[in-house]
Formats: sequence, structure tokens, C-alpha cells
Amino acid sequence: MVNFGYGLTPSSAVKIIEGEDKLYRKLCEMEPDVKKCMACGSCAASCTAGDFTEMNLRKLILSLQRGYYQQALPMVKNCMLCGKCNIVCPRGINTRHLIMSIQKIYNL
Amino acid sequence: MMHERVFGSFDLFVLPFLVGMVFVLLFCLFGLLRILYQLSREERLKFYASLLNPANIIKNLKDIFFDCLIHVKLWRRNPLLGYMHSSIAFGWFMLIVLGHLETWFYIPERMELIYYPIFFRYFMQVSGTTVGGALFFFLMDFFLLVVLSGIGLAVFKRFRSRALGMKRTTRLTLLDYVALYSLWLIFPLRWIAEGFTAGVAGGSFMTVPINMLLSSFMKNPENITIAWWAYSMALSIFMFSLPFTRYMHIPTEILLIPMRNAGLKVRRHNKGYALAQLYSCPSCGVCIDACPMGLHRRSADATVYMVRQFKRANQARSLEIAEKCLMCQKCSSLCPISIDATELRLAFRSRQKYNILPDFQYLKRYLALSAEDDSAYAQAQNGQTEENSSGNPVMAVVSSIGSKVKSIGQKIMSLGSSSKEQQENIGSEKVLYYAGCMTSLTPVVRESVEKLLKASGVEWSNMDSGRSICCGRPLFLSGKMEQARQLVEANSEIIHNSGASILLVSCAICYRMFKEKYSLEGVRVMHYTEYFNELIKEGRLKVKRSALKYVYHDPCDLGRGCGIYEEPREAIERAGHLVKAGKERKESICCGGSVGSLALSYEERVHITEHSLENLTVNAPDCIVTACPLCLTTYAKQSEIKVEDFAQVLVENLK
Amino acid sequence: MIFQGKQKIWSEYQKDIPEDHYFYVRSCIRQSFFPASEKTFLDIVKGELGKDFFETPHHTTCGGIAYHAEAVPQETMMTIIARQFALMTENGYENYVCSCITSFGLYTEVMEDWREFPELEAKIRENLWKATKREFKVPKYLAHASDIIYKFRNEIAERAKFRLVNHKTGAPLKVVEHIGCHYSKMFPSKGVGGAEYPYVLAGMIESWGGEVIDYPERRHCCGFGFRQYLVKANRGYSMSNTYKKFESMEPFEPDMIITNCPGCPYFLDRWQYVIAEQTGKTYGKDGYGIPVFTYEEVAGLVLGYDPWDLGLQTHQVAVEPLLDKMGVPYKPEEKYKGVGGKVIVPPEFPMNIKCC
Amino acid sequence: MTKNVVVIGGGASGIEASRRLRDLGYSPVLVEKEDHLGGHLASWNRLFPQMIPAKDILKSLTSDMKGIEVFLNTEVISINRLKDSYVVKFSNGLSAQVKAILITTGFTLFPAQKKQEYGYGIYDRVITNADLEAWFNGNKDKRVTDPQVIGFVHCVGSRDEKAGNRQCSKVCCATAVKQAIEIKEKFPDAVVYCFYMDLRMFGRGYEDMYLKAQKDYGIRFLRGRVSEVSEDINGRLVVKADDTLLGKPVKISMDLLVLMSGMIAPESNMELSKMLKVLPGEDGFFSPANAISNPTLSNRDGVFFAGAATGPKTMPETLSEGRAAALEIDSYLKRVGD
Repeated sequence: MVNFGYGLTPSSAVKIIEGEDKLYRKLCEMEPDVKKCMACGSCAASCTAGDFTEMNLRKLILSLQRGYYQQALPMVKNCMLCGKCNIVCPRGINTRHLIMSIQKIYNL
Repeated sequence: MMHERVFGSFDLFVLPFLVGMVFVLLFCLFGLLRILYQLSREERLKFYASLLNPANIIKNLKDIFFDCLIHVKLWRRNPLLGYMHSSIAFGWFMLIVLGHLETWFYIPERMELIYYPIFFRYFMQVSGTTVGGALFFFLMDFFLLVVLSGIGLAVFKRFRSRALGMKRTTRLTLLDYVALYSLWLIFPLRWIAEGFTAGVAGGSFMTVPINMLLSSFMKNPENITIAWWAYSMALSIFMFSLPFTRYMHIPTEILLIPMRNAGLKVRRHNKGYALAQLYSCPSCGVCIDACPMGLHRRSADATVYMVRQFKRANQARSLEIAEKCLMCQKCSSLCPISIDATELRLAFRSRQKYNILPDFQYLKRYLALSAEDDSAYAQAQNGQTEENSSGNPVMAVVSSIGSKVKSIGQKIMSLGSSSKEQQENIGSEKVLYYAGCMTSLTPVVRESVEKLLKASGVEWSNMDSGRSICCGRPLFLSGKMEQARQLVEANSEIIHNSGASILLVSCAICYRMFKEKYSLEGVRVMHYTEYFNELIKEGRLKVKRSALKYVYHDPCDLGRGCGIYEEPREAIERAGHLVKAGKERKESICCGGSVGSLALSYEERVHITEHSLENLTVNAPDCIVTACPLCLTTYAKQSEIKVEDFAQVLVENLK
Repeated sequence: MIFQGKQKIWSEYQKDIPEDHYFYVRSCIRQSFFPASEKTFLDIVKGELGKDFFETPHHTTCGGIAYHAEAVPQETMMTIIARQFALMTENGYENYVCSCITSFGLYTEVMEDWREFPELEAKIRENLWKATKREFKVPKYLAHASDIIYKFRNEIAERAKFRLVNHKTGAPLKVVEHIGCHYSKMFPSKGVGGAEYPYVLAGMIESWGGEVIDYPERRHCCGFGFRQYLVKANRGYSMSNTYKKFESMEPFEPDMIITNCPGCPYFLDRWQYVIAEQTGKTYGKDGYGIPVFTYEEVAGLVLGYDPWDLGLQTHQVAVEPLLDKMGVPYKPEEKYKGVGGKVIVPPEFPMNIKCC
Repeated sequence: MTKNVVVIGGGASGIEASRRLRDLGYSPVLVEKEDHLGGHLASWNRLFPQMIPAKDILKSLTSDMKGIEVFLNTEVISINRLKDSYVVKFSNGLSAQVKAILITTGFTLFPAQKKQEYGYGIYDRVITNADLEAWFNGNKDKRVTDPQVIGFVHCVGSRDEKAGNRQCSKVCCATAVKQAIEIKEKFPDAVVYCFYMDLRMFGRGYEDMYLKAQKDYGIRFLRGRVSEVSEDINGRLVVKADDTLLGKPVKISMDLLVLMSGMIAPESNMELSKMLKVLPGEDGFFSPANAISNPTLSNRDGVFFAGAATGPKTMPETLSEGRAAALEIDSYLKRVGD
């Protein structure tokens, strides 16, 4: 192969393909409340780990829902499970248990 | 005056009892070996060593006597309930002991037959005319009466449990019912059997009248054997069902008590010491009423059911029960057996498999930055450089925290050495204040604490006014011990670097974590209720007494968790009138917001909070006071009356 | 796909294209990219169709490249264009036809600007007068050269020696049409068929027997993007856009691509080579690429011009498989011979993409 | 004839106003250009958030039309103003002299084909909200055949200056959520997306409907306007949008795309406004003299508005404006004297 000094850059577009969200469907079975998320971002704004890292539960939920999570998933390692997000969530989602379930069924 | 009535000291009817007894003994032996095998080497050695320690032996015997036979804890809870349990347990125990004494007294060569003391009346004819004989007859009948009265109460409790202080009782399994009814039958049958025999073998005030009554219409001597058969059968059924029912607690508790006194801890939820705990649960159901989750409906998640599911190894239900619990510890503090319900749940939680585990390596960078900043700070102090250590805004934020911590550290170091020795009052010690994650959602707590610190003129600094690290308790409660340890390490470093000698904590959850899981040498961890109460006593903080009526809620981790009940009350008493809650101290009801529960839904929590508030407001207080930010937010959302933080109350009543 | 729906849109976007008498301006870069195309165009419209086309050697660039690269201000660009118009006016024409899509977009933009802001036009007139003592009239009609071929597509079809069909089976060829971004994306009403479904090339393909392929990324830019290609560090980005188009059209197995812009055929053609050399991927059959043509080249082929006279040997992707399919005769040995049979050394052949 | 009032437009508010006028003792003339009464209500299936069948509402509205002169298939040809009355000529050859005219001309749906990038009328699987309601009503539509992935595009032709409508059409968000729920009921295994810019769940019970859509029906809400739609080789739609909350462009293959065409002013408003000399607003809807204190009053004596003639409205709002207009006309006629 020839090196031209430049190459193809991967597309930034997320291609959402049905069936690739199998894990998300499993997550919905374990955590039906995840479907209630309206992406308000309260969780991310109050996040203790978010002060140090990229941790952002709102983004994570969306990425999982879209079935495109490889980039976002590592952030779940940063969570200290302190539970602040649990308190601020206006839809009463049990965010801590949700995070633990994500840690259970997804693989990095 | 005495002779053996039955030739060969044997009758076929003893067989059911004998087989049952042998079965139980073998089962217990096997179970004992299994539990011992499951212990780790160190645990086993620790256990054996404790069995040789004379002080321990005495304690074990004392505990066994008071807990297993007398059921002191139940007496304290409800005398009738206590009497019911101790009458059956102690009465039966005495019947067995007396049976053996009688055998030993009259015919010691028969002691080797297991069944003989049990069916002594059948085999032996003893004259009641001697003092000894009359005494035995009397005592046997007396304790039979005691047991029968207990059984009567037990039957009564089946229908009216409230009369014995229990709103709800345990849902029993089919086998439990078999065992229960056979247990109930044992003593009336014994009464009848001994009554039949009383004519020839003698008896006392219980058995003789029965004999008269029976012989008035039943002449056939065959009836005697039938009655003894029935008695033996009832015993046998009870023995055979015992290992598979709650009655297994009778033998297991005798093992549990020395194990606990040896200082063993729960490691796996169903192995070793934990298994002894599981089998010691009598399914009495005290935990059902205790559990705040079961207030509005019959809870299937109480500890008694957890024990049952753990024993059955039902993974799905076990997980559900283990994850739902608020870890408020009310059940274990009321449990007559003191089963470590939270420890068992925690052990189960920690066995969960995760593909992705948290990792807080990133905190190292944060700590390194703080340290780096320390040296920059030192340089600045020496006038070598005026510049900030870095132009990076993130670094700047970190450094502001770092330098603050460091500066206090240095000041404390300079003062510390001279004054530390003769320090008598805590007011002159240097304080590092840790507010915790939850407090950032209740800024009034931090604000009030800072006001109090300023008012009392102590030297203090903030550990987490910028960004902060969680104390680790939520991780610990979710079973992620190793990850919690990482946070403990990070926080410990920050605390030690500060040089403070008191770590002041306003969050009950954090406080318990710092108390139990941190080893902060040279630093005294104090909850702000302790600390400010002390300052008031020392006269550094002056509060006036308002006319308001306060009720104090004991946060689970502070009260049951760390045993702090008096300090907050003392302080509040000085600021106003303290009224009582419906249930308080050890029996206080969790606010429902606990981080201990992993799976409880918001809707379920709302019900718990509602009930908890009802309990707090029975004496019409003007204000609910709590000493935990999580209780504060939880109550504030639902309470109709004012909810305030402990520090807030003091600030409002500062002189 | 509902064809009637498209027809309805096409009927809404028809533009007036004059019958005859055109003033023609060439493209700066097509001369070197596809040297025979503009000559073929003039041959067809003048020779075959007998139209009056006027050219002047005095015309210059429209200034588009400099303007889009923000190297010259708007007024400068407008004055350059005013001079072009003056040349047209001086020679007695009022129908302006340009070969370049960038120019077409720019002329359209300038004329719209002047219509909205007459004071701007007045200022440019003054500028031009001060600089060159020339005067101009705004063209009555502005057309892109592809509009002209579109207008006479049926006449060309009548004279066709070859059609866009597989000459053995009679099946229509599958043709991808690619429209230059500046043709109608800025002013949909100024292009034949509008911006969403431009008809200018599709009309030619239909007339000449081919079948238009509508693939998901049909709207996407070829990837040229001026500064994306011109700066080497950005070239990967330029190529990635081309790659996106090819990945999208690949399942449709197109036989050829027709374009109407200077840059597009160049990049759709050359990037196929780079992609093949970098990743080994080719999009045609049997290791070939998909041949890319200008509309003039295709018109020439249809009319039976010699492929090598059309300059098809300057393409990177080999055209021979397509010529074979259409049944166009060609002499392989003549491919690399210059004017008058002069032997030109054949180029070095790439590794991964077949070039006969 | 003096007790007559002409009501132009036989939709929900026109019918309701006519009935109330009749109850107040007038003899209203209700003019409808279509061959049936009910306007858009007649073609809708169910109404949010209680999912009440539109049929039932229309039935109860038209149950008692005694005393109302209804002209179907009729348009207004001209209106001449006399001293204190209007002479209205109808296309059926009749005319009326009245002191009050009520305009209830409602709205039309934005023609979705104008947003060419969505390919309505070109791609096989793109339909509009109205098409979907028709399908719910039992009309056959081969575009709706066992879809696996379904998308709802909010704000089609609304909040879109280039499409000529800056205004929000108000009800489409709730309609989209309603329709998403309904179609999920028909195709429980389908994945349903809603592409929204803002979710305007302004009414009572609307937020509950949104929550239900998420929680019980698993409908996925994606914040971002669909930019373009194309067909792949299998005829499936390829929908492109920017997932603004994730900060990433997304591309989704779909089997059905429903365009939420917004409410726009009918073109006939222009002619009517010329005849009556009441100017419509920039958006083509009529402008009341004071939109807050009384939206039924125009700036001309004897001309009144009700319903969506003055902008997008929900059904209950439309009906109450019809009633309000009837009262307003009554007090006006009493004031000027019959």
C-alpha cells in the first residue's frame, strides 16, 4: 500500500442499525426506568466524578440507546456511585442502580 | 418404692423418637463440620482459641442461657412475647434436664439410652411419697405447665399477634407448619401419656387429675401404649422436620454465640459463619415490623425472607432482596439473635460480577497536582517566585484547594508541637471540615457549619469547598470494596497532608465511613453533632433557648451505625424544646433516602419517607431536625412542617 | 421511489435557455484536467447543431477561486465579472454561457446581488469604467454549458451512433449523475430541476438511453472543497468525502459517473486511484474503477467521436470496459499516441486498480 | 334576514359558534367549501391526550343543527359593506345581508412536498401526519407495511423561515407523541424515533403522555432536525440528523417516516381579507385587534374571528373561541340594534 501522507478519516456520523442495540434492550429489561430519561442533564451537572473526568450520565444513556457507545462507555469507570444524580433526577430514575447494571452487562 | 416397670427397658414406641433424634444429631454434626470446614484457617484458629479462653467460656454460657433459653431481648420488646418464648424454650429445657436428673438419680445405668430420660415415666415406677420423688413429680408437672402455657400463648398469637407486640408475623412454609403443629402437639400428648401412666407410675398436680379423668371412662391398658406412641410420633415428626425448618435455629444458635464471641465476621453470604447466622434465624418476624420497606404493604424483602432465599440459593430473589435494603440496620438492632442482616447483604452484593469495574486512577493525578502545588506554595512563601504554578485554569482550581490545605497544615504544624500536649479542650484544635457530596445539594448545611465554626473562633479549613472526592461509603455499600479502598486512600492522603487533628464531618454517611473504614492516625473523626455539643459545653459556642418544639431524627448511620444518640439531643435541648418521636433512637425509622439501597425505586422511597415523617410528627413539633444532608433533602421534599439541619438550628439560636 | 413525484418537481424547476447566439467563456482548470471537453462541446454545438457560439481570447478567470479562498474582496471579483460582461456586450451578445460551475454559481450570485442592491451594480460600473473605460450590460440569459447540452439532448439523441446501453443485451447502463455544488444548491431556481433533484444531467442520461441511479449520498459534495484539497494536511478529509459517496453508490453497481463541474470528475476519478492504493478497495468490476466522465465526453461518445480524441486516455480510471459494454470501437494501441500519431510514453500503472 | 349571521368555515369552531348563535336566537348561515362539515376534525382519528375519537366529538357537534342554514360546497364570492351591514354573495347564487360575519376559516396543513429534502411524494415510505390519521381511520396505505423502524419528523414547515413559516404550529409535538404511541400499539416490535427540536408539551396531561411514550412504549426521542432523507438500494429510507444532545450526526435506516406537517394559514385568507379589509398578519393568519383581551374581535365592526383562523390552536381552544365569538356577536348586535 502506498503512503500518500494523508489518508481516510473515519466518518463522525453514527450509523444506527437495528439489532445493534441488543444490550440496550437488555438494559431496558433490567432497568425499565432508563427509558424515562429526558436528557435534562441534571445528573451530569451534579456529578462528583464529572469534576475530574468526562463522566456524563446523560451522554452515556444516549450513546447506549443509539447502540454507539464504544467511545462513551469507558466513562462509566469513573463513577464513585455517590448517588447525587439519584437525588437530582427529576424523573426519579435510580441512576446508581442503572450505572451498576451498565457495568454488569456492557463490556469495554 | 421404685422399680422398672418394663422388662428390657425397651418398647417399640420409642423407635420413632430414637430414629428422629439420631437423625437430628447426625444432621447437626454434619452441619457443624461443614461450617467449620468453610471457615478460613485464621477464622478456625481464632474460634478454637476462643473456646479455650475461660472468660469467653463464661460469656458463651451466659449468652446461651440468656439468649437461647430466656430470650431476654424479646422480654424487653414485649413481656408476653418474651414469656411465650422463654416458657417453651426454658420449660422444655428443664423437662429434658429433669428427665435426665431423674434417670441419673434413680437408675444411672440407663443414662446411656438416649430415649430413656424422655420416656422415664413409662419405664419407671417411682413413689411420690419420698421428698425427692414428690419434688421430681412436682417439678416435672410444673415445667410441663409452663410449657403448655407458652404453647397456649403461641396458639393465641396465631390469631392475635398484636397482643404480643407484633403487627405482622412471618409467612411460614409448609414444613414450618408441620414442625409447628407437631411441636404444639408434643406437650399435650406428653401430658396425656404421662396422665395415663400416672396411675401406676405416679404423678403430680398436672398428671394425676388427668389420670383420674381418663381412667373414669377408659379402662383398656392398651391406651397407655397408644398415648406414648402418639407422643413419640409427635417428637419424631418434629425432629425430622427440624433441619428443614426454622427450628434449626435451636441447635445452630448454640454454635453461633461462641462464634460471634470469638469475633468472627461475615465474609461470604452463605458460607461458614454466615451459614451459622442463616440457620440461627428463628423466623420470628421481628424484622418484618422493623423494616421500613414493609410499612405500607406486607414486605417480602424483610431479613427473614432474605435468610430463607439465601438458604435456598435462589439467586434472583436473593439479589433483589439484597439490593433493595436501605441498610438502616433496624432489623439487626432489634433481632433477638442479632443476625448481621446488613453484613449478609453486603457480602451478597460484593459477590456480584461486573464486566466494568470503577477505577479511580485519575485521582492520583489530582493528588499529584495538589502536591506539586504544595511545593509551588512553599516557593512562593520563600519569595522565590510570585507566579502561579501553572497557567492552566484547571491546575489553578486544584492548586487553590491544595494551597489552602497546605497552608493550614503548616500553621498547624508550627503551633501543634508546643500546644498539643496540654490541649484539654477540642476548641483549640485545628479542624478540617469535610462536607461530603450530598451536602452540595443542601448548601444550608455547609453555610451553617461555617457560621458556627466562625462563631466559635476555631481554626479550620475546608477539605472539599472546590471539587471533592466521595468518602467511599456508597461504593462500599454497593459491594465494591476494592474501589472504595481507592477512595479511602485518596482522601486519607488529603487529610494527612492537611495536618489537622480533627476531621469534622457533617454527613452521617461519611462519618460512619471515616470512623469504620479509615485509619487516620493522629486525626480524630468527629461528627458535627459531637463537635458542636462539645463546643457548647466548653462555652465556645453560646446558644439561647428558643420556644420552638423540635423533634430529632436519628440518621441510621449516625444512630444505629455509630451509636450517637445523646450529643445531638443535648445540643438541641439547649436551643429549644425537644419532643419525642413515635419511635426513636435504636428504633428510629429510616428517612427513605438512604444510599444503602441500590434497587429501591423512587415511588417506594416516597412511601417510606411518608411513614417516617408520620412517626416524627406524633408530638406536633414545630420543626424536624436531622443531622444528615440526605435525610434533610429527603424530608424537605415531602414534609409539611419545617425541616432543618442540626447546624442550622444552632445558628438560628446563636447568642 | 415514485418517479412521478420527481417529474413534478422537475416541472416546477424549468429555466429559460435561449435557442441560439451565445457568448462562451471557458473554465480555468478544465483546460488541463479534461482538455478535450470544451473543444468537444464547441464541436457539437457549432458543428453538429450549427449554433452561433462566440469566444474571445480576452476573457479571463471569473475570480471564483480567489474569491472562495477569501484572497480577493467581493468588489474585485465583481469588477472582473463586469469586464467579462463588457466583452459580451461589446461583441453584441446577451446570452452568456460558462463552462465552469464555480463561475456559474458566482455569476448567478453577482447578478442576484445587483438585482437586490442596484447601488452595488452602479459602483461596479464606475469601477470598471475607471479601470478599463468599458461598459457592460447584464446578460439577458445566463446558462451553464450543461444547460445547453441538456436543451439539445434530444437532438443529440437523434444523431446518436451509440446509446448508453449494453450493446449486447440492450439493457440501459446504470449511470450516476453528479452535479457540481454551485450549480443549484445556492439558487435552486437557477438550475434545471432545482437543488434537491437536479434534472440537467438526468435528462441527458434518460435521452441517451441510460438509467439514472439515485443513491443515498447523491447530494454529497465530491470532496474537492477548494481549501480541503489545496492544503495537503486536509486532503484526507477531501478524500474521505469521495469515499463516502463511493461506499454509498457501490451497492447499485453503477457503470459510469457523469458530472458537470470542473473539480468533480477530477476528484471522483483520481481519488479512486488513491483509495485503491491505500486500502486496496476498487469500486468497478474485476478490479477496475467506475469511469467518470464530463457530460461533453459522454455526448461525444454518443455521437461516435473517437474516444482518444475525447481525451479519455487522460482519465485515471480505465474507460475501456465501458466502451466495450457500449460497443464503442477503439484502438488500444492508439491510446497513448499524441497528435499525428506521435508516440507518448505510457504512464506508470498503479498497483491495486486495473488500468488495462 | 337581519337576524342572520354569516359564519365562514364549517370546521369545529364554525359549527360550535353557529350552534351557540342559534341558541341565542339568531339564524346563522354556515358556509363550507367542502362537501362535509367538520374541517380537519373530520379526517382525524383520535385527539390527544385522552385519545378521544374525533368522530365522537364531531358527532356531538353536528348532532343538532336545527335552525342553522348550512351551505356545503359553497364559497364566498364577494362581500360588500353597506352602512352598518354586509352583503355576502355565495357561489351557490344566494346572498345574505348581515350585520355580523364570523371568520372560522381555520388552517391548512403545510404541503410536505415543499420540503423536498424529505422526499414526500418521491420516496415510497414517507407519509404525513394526515396520511397516518387516515390510515388509523382505516384507509389502506401501502406505504405503511410492517415497518421495523419508524421516524417522526417534528416541525415540518414550521419554525422554518425558508419554508415561509416562522411560527410554531403548537400542536404537532403532542400530535407526534400521540401518533408515535398509536403506531407503536399497531407495531409493537418497531423502533420508533421522534426527531424534535424542542418538545412543547404545554397542556395538561401532555407531559404525562410524553412520559408514557418513553416509559411504556419505549419511543426514542432524538433532539435534532432531520436534514435529509434518501433511499438505499433496498428502498429503505436513510435518514440523516444531528443528535444535538450527543453532539454527533446520526444516520438511521427506516421503513416509515412520518412528517409532522404544521398548521399554516389557508391561501384563501388573502382574498377574504381583501373583501373585508382586515389585514392578515405576516404569517397569513388573521390578527385580532387585541390578541390578549379578546381574540375574537377584529379591527372592523361586525367582523369576528374564532378558532385557528387566528393561529394554530388545539381543539378545546378552538371550541371555546367559537363559543366566545357567539357571545361577542350577540352583545355587538344588541349594541348596534338589529
